[in-house]
Amino acid sequence: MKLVYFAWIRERLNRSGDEVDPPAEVVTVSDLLDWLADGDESFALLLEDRKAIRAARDEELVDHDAPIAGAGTIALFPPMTGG
Amino acid sequence: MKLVYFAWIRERLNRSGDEVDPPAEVVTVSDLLDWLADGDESFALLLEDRKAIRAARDEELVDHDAPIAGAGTIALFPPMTGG
Amino acid sequence: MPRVRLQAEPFDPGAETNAFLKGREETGAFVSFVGTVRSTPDKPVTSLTLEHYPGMAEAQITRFAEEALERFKLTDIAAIHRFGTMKPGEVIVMVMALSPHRLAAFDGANFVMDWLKTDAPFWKKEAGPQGENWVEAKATDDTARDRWKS
Amino acid sequence: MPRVRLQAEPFDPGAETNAFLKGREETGAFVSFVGTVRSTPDKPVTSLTLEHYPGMAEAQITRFAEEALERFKLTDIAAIHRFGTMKPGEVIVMVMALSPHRLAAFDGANFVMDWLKTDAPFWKKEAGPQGENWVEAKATDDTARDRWKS
Repeated sequence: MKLVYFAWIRERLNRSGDEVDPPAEVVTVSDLLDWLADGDESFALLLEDRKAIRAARDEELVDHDAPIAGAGTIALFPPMTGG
Repeated sequence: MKLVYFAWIRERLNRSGDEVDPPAEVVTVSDLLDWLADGDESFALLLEDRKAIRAARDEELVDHDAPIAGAGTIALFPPMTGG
Repeated sequence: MPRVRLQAEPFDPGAETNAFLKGREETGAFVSFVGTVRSTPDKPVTSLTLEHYPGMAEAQITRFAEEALERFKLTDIAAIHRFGTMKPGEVIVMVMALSPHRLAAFDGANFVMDWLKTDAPFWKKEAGPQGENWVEAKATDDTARDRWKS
Repeated sequence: MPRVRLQAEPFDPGAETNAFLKGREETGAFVSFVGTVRSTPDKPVTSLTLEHYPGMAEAQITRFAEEALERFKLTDIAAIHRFGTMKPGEVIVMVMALSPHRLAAFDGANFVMDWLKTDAPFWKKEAGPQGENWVEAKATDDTARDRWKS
């Protein structure tokens, strides 16, 4: 599964994405965030304020309780500020 | 006192205005319409549907119960359709 | 001060847009409305003639523009209205509002258009295959205006 | 079909207005919104950089434009959004809506802007005398969007 990061999430992680293979018990976006924080100190700091994190699954906005099974790409980013 | 007419009021009267000197008992726009209808057949026909007549006193929209004393110009016209 | 222009000559809405936007680094939101002469297969129009009350027409639009400026705290507002005879597709009216805030810019342009439709002394006469007729005022335009009365 | 364009290059809102209005004899009401980079004495900005999620950004704006088209029975709608770095006064975004009815045209442009602000994957970074910072999302933008949920 591909992860992509934008804005200050990308900047703080100092990379624009990762290739990951989470175990079967990682079911939702929320589980994925827990799993990423467990494995990476910088993620742990970044994800302290979960409300500040938005997610898209294959380019569709999803809530944190959305399933990730079968997703090609999960994008993580702060609230959007276009227009 | 000057009267000016617009749109189909001007067309049906076949003139763009009149100079009139209504008597003292003609107090309001409504009185003025009555007085005009009394003195002129074409006005009488035109003013049958009073709701279709709008008035401006010296370039300010006014209701039919507005006084006309001291007015320089009274304009009579149908509902406006600008824009 | 709102800029209000009445003219018989056609004008270019793109050029007006760019002129209005020039040198506006301090505000971020621009809304424009453009109204054009309409002709459809159902209701073909060959030309539209706008009669107006000179002086009062400009005064009324200026009043609505000033009210919008104050009510919505706009940075600027402008309105251009044609009179005389025009063809389908030609621009009749253009209103432009500028504000630091997007909703205020939308409301400002909307407000001026709603008032202008019902309370500015213009009258439209359409010419088409069936002859000429004066356009009737629409009750929906009064309703649109009345939502700003409060 | 809505026309949605994402680009790094500047564009001319006047030219876009005229191109969009060309050959529209059958509809009478056009509304455009233009958003520009803002810099004020209180909060000076030397440049603004827009990061976006390629593909998804275009897909989201297209979705909002299609929803507006259907919901407000628009004749047409178009949106242009820049990404990359731009200077104060430059245009970031433009939305244009066309309809036979004035209120529908206003609502269409307004609707697309409200959704675009909160739900299209763009992020603004400002640069000024104090350095760089990511622009924070505003709760008022969520409120503006939520009035269309019904």
